[in-house]
Amino acid sequence: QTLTIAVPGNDMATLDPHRASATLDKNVINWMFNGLVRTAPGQFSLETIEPDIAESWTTSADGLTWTFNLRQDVTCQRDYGPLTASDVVYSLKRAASPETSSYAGDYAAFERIEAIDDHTVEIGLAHPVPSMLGLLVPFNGGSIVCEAAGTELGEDFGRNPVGTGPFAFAEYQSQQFVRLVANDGYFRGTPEIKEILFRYLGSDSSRDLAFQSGEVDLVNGRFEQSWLDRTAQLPDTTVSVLGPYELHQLHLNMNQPPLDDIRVRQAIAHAVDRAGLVAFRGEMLTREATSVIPSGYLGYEAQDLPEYDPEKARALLAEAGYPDGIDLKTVQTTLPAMLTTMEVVQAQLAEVGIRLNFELVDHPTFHEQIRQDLSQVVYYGAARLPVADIFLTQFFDSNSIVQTPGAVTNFSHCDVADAEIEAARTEIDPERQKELWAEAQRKIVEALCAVPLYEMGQPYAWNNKVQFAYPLAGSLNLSPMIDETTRLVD
Amino acid sequence: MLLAGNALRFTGKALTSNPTTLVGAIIFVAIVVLAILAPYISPYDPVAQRITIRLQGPSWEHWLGTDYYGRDILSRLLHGARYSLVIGILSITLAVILGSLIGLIAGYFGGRIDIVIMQVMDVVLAFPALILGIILVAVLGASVTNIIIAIAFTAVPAFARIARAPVMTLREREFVQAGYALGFSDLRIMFRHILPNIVPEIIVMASLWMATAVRTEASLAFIGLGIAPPTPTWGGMVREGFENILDSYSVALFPSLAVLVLVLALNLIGDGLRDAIDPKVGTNS
Amino acid sequence: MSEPVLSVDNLRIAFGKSEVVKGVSFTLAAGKTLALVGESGSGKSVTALSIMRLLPAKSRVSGSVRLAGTDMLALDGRQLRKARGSLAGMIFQEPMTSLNPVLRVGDQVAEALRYHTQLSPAEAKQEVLRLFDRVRIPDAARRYTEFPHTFSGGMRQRVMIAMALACKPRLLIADEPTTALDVTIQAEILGLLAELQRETGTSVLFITHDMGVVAEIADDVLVMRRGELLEQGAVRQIFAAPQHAYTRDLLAAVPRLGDMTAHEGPMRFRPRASAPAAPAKPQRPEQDAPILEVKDLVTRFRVRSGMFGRHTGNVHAVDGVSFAIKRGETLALVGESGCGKSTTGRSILRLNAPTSGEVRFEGENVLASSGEDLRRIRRQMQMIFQDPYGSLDPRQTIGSAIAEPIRVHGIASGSEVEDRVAHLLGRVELDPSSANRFPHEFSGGQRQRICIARSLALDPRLVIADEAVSALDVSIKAQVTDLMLDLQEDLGLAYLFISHDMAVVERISHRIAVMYLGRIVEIGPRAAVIGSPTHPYTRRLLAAVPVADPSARRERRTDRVAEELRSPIRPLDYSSPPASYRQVTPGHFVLEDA
Amino acid sequence: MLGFVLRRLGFAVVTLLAVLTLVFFVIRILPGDPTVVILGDQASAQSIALLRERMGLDQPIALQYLQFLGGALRGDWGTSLVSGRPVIQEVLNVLPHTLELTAVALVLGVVLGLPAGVWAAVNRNRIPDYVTRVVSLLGLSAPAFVSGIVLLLVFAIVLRWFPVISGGQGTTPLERLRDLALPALNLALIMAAYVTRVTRSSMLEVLSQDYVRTAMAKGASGFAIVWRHALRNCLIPVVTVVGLYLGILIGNSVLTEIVFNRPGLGKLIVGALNQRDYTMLQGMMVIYTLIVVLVNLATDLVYGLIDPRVQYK
Ligand SMILES: Nc1ncnc2c1ncn2[C@@H]1O[C@H](COP(=O)(O)OP(=O)(O)OP(=O)(O)O)[C@@H](O)[C@H]1O
Ligand SMILES: Nc1ncnc2c1ncn2[C@@H]1O[C@H](COP(=O)(O)OP(=O)(O)OP(=O)(O)O)[C@@H](O)[C@H]1O
Ligand SMILES: [Mg+2]
Ligand SMILES: [Mg+2]
Repeated sequence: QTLTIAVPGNDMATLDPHRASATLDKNVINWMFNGLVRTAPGQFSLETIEPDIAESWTTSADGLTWTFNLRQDVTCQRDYGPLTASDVVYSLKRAASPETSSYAGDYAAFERIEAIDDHTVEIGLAHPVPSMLGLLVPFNGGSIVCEAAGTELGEDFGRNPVGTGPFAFAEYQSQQFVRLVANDGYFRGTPEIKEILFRYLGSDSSRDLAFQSGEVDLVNGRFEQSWLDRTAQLPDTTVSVLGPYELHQLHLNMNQPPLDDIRVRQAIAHAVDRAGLVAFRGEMLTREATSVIPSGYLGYEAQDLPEYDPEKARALLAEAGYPDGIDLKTVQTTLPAMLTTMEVVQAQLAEVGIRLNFELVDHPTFHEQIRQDLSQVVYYGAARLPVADIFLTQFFDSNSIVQTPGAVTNFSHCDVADAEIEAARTEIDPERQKELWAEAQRKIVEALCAVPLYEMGQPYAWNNKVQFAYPLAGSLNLSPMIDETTRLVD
Repeated sequence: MLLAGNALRFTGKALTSNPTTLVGAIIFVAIVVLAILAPYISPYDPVAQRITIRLQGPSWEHWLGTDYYGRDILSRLLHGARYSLVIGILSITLAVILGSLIGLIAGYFGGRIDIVIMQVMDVVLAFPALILGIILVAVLGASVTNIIIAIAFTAVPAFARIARAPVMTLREREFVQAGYALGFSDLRIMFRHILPNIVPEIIVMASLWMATAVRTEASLAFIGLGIAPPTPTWGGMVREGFENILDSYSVALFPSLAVLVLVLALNLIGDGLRDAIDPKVGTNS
Repeated sequence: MSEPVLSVDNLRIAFGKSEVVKGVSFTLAAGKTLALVGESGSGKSVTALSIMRLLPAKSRVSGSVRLAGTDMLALDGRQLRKARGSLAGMIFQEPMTSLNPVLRVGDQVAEALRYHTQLSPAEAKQEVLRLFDRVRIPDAARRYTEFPHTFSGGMRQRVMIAMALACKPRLLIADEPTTALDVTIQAEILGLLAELQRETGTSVLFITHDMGVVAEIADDVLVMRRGELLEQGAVRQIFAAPQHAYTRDLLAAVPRLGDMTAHEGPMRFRPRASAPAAPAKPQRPEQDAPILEVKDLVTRFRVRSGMFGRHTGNVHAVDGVSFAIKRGETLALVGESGCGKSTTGRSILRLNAPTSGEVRFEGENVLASSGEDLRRIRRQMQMIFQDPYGSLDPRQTIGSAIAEPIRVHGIASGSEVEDRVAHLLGRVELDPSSANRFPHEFSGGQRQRICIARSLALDPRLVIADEAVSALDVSIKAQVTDLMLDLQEDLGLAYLFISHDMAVVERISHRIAVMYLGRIVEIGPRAAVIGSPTHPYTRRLLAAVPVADPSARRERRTDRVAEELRSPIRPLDYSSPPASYRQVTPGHFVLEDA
Repeated sequence: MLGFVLRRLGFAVVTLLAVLTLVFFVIRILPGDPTVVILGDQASAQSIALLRERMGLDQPIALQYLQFLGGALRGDWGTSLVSGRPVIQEVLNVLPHTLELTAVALVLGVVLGLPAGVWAAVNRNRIPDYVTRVVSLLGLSAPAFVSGIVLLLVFAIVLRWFPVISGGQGTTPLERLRDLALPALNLALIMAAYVTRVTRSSMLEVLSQDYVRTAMAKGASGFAIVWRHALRNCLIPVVTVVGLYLGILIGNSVLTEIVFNRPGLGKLIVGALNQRDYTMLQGMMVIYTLIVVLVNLATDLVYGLIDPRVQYK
């Protein structure tokens, strides 16, 4: 039984879970690795965290020492032997080292990672971390790799990943596919599906046609309602939108005139018709944004966002001294899914006299130029580990302002909620922490560092031959969970 | 001046001697007129979005249907013609002039000059249009002029090769030698005697390359060296249409057809011109 | 008499509005030879082409053409194809452009055999080699695989002849088939035709300007002028008692070798109508410094063979040629076809790159000059190419072709240019109104005249005339030679006159150089060379000159010339023996046999 | 001729060096940074700086250039910045697919285009002429992706003759051909359009030459006249276009590769470009240039084969 999956994109970059940043790579990693803990199958919310490699764990009262007891029946794929505490230690240290990991920053607080015995691992933290367990799910740095393979393969690990999950890496054909085979020794049982063919089909239309012709069982679709509608019409087909939802917003550069005037930012906020955008992208795929972080994240609280009110927008502009409207420059990627939204936004803003002038560039240039402060309005969609802290820190903490040493993705030069974000980070009391995060969101919305637009999920469709044993809400790695329970029926 | 006079004469001859040329010319003029009149005759604002009526097929309200944003395809085609015509024609003209010149020089002088020139052309040819485009955006920035330059740039080596090939045999012909014997300068032989003999091939290729130019414009738009949205261009429309081709054929079909009609018209004219400057046309049965 | 092979009735041919053949009727019996003579541009070639249905599409033909009982004008494609080549073969007037430049010469001939006979490829090749031998192409096996552009004009013509003869057609149309051949080879070819006629009963329609040839081979003669048939009759009758005034003129104008024995220096055909432009006769040439000096000129072409074009030998086309021409002097260059005459001419102008030697024009070293200098020299040293059609830009009207050098060199400007063009056209007997036509719209002789007019446009000091008058009918030939002589008289023009027509050579030249296999074998004053030829080749050449008198018809030679054909292709390591000359009488030198 | 080839190849070395240098500096001027691609958008400025250092991108550009040149001359083209695989290997992986596709497209294009062009020329200004004109332009006006999708819809979805995914995995020749059919046809359509038009034009020119008349006089059939006598004379412009397109094709077949899900150089270079994978781009451009230079050299040699008058000076 081979399950063929098709995704948009042309090639794999790396399958090293600690390195991979491309969604398509994470999609595959999803089926090969375990973490100490995991979100429940089919779920992505951290509230559903359950044991994975770790059977159980304990926390010290100050929240600084964590002890994990490992399962004894976990083995590495491809004859790398049983998985022990030292593998876990190796793995977490690997994730925490900037030399080997893209996510080292997330593990900065990990002071001490030790194997107590063959099946016990202890982690000592420098300070409490908002969602410690969230860092240990098989997502980004949390994936556990096998030490023997890691040291043996070195740089080659990304092309030869070895984990403990239900499927093991078998073959890679550049620009064509990655082939995984069932890990017969998977500790939860031998998978029903014997092989996964993960195909890169860059053309949306041909991907759809391949699905339609039955050459593909499961397909990652386009971010379009029309795609969902059309695909749903095919016989024996299920379409679904999986989480986590990405939040798309406009980051307004508060450093530059005329955006340094709050009234101008308010005008923009009132000119944007979120409902219109959702109608454009599709009701099934998107929902209106309700805050400056994605809904459902730990610490999220719905906010009162400015209403769509073009009259008011015009009035505010006039009040700010721009009765004839304003011209704004935005560097815009040509990635279709992003460009189309911005074209609608452009049309909406034009209604009230805000002329959004596109500077179209290719995607890498876009990434560089928005980080160089060259765009007054930055349109950005993102999902992160579902904890308010990470999202708030990367987008709204003044430490992350672009063009500074600690720069991440604070394009708006927002600094209004620094105190709350900082305080929440080390707050041990969960309630207090949530309040701080809520306060931060309120302040950011009020200052209009960013204008939230909508949240968007991952469109998928599969042939009904594919049967999942549990309902699918989504997965952190943005691909449906395929494990030992997933089946193909005829 | 002499050349211009000739051109006029040949155009006249081309138009009168062959009905298909006339058809081509009429279509072309019609496209130009429609493009000029676009603001007055378009049924809708080409950039006005109507999200509720996206991707609709042809109907009474929208003759050619609506696009991804519910914009009227007909209106966009009419407006887009302006850019596509200007970009296509100017860039090809530029490329043809430069390219033929280079090819003429290389083919005529041969030897080392030829090798050096053509290797330089090979280098340019080796850069895929996309890469060249990105480099040009980086160096020049994005503007209509620069698109024209970029497209011309990618076509120059092509025309250089197209021009050079026949020159290599022509330069061995006796009438060229007769030119030497008459004490003509290289320049004169090249331009007065060899050039007219390669013009037919160049005309034919140039009228074909228009299609490529329009398509290149689309792929340059893809990397940002294009007319920024929402301004319509045919190339851009085709590209947008392609992304939605399974949802609505009309978004890709009509701009493609428009390109086809334009290129067809130019080809009919090109063929007519070709025949008009061929003194022997139809000599043998 | 049996049913005629060819009968043409009331043939009319028009291009656009102008009718160029106006109701011509004649018949040709089996095994006979019909000579078609007449003014250049009178419609001879067009008539011939119409028989084979080979006229351009834009022509209109009416009347009837019956060939061996079939109505040629009514044939459909397939029948026509069968008829062409087997019923009728044709030798085109312009051999230079009539061969396919990208196909091997031998294959082009073999092809005709394949269409109409059952021969296997190998047999066809054997047959072609045999034909090549018979048309006197030396080194046939090697030449078989070469491309037309490496052939001299006469050699191409012989290839065309071989091609037309290949299938032994019932009717052979020969449109000036020997213009590019020296008289010795011409004699052999004529012999070959006669032999063929005897063997297969082929009829021949022979278009020519050479009344000597007519006298030698024709049974009947047709005379054409301006698209009309003026006169037809048996050859003796036409020569003895021409009816039409034009025919009488034509015959009167025929130069005969030996006419000039009593005369020193060149002589015009007709007395000059106007007084010479320059009142004083230019000085006698002998007293002047040479305008052109050629010393030890060597030009070789590489012979390549095999897949990778390995250089396996050289054509010693010009092999150590030396001569000088003085101002106002005419040196005639005669010799066997393919012996290197054209190459000599082209090398002097540096249109070929000579291998070694020295060329001085008015003391200036031509081979060492370049750029502006070279252009200036070339302007004063004009060339009339052997292939008039090829040397005209197909996309340039002839008016503009003649005007161009005038403009370029600033000889005249504005409307003066047009006047000059009209004047020049008039002098070569072309209608000035034809100035805006393209080269392909002219007859062979007309094109030749256009080239003459063009070369004279520049007031050159030296003209290299490569078979410049070969395609002209006698009366126009007379006019053009007179023109050349006038110019020489007026302007002191010097000529290097390359020709096969010994009678014209005798008329026009001061001195004659005889070339053979890349070398000058004999050079001397005209009277000396013609009067007392010393080298065996010169003797053969002069003996072979046809005489324009049917009653004096010689026994046609059908046997092979005793001497083996010699080819100028030599192995790489061949070095030519030095040439040494013996002086016979003052100024008359002969190559000593090595 | 051998001398000519050697001389050209000698110059090609210079050309390659020039391309190498050009590419090296030009791509570093381009905005966009491979490290952002590698680390993803969550990476902080510090980790980006760290990675740049590790990859040696922080060193003076002249030094980087010398190192690269040294490596290149020793045959070490480096490893892809993004995937870490050796550039040479990445290229060699997909090169056969590209060559195979291009070759088949070439053959198809010529096989379709040449007869069509001849047909049009012979029937100048009659129905066949108009038909070929319009049809050939159809192939040209529809961009590769549109025609590709149309081909897929017709042949893979409606007729089900071919698979949608023609990854080129087939092992038997027949399977490979089946995989190749649609993408090659898609590329061939454009090529055929050019070939048709050029053939027509140059055929018209040739058909009015004297030697065609000679062939007729020999009794050659229409077929022999066109294919034996005229064709070779009109081939030079055709070969030019084919050679030209071959060069362009190798670089511009990316859309076809994407639509038909084939691996190939086009995808590789666009991928490398989108990721600003410097080393990869450098290696690819050298390969491209090499291919273009070789194709053009071959074209020039073919000129000589076609027309004996062409001289290699
Ligand atoms: N394609 C053409 N278009 C227009 N006129 C033509 C064309 N071909 C020939 N003519 C004209 O037809 C007339 C007869 O030409 P033809 O070639 O038969 O002359 P000819 O008797 O063979 O002369 P020559 O002895 O010079 O070869 C000439 O006046 C010529 O200008
Ligand atoms: N481009 C060339 N390549 C090779 N051989 C050539 C070339 N041109 C001429 N030849 C050879 O050089 C020799 C002399 O040719 P040339 O044209 O000078 O003869 P010619 O005396 O003018 O003859 P004709 O009277 O037949 O015109 C011939 O054997 C010919 O085949
Ligand atoms: Mg004639
Ligand atoms: Mg000659």
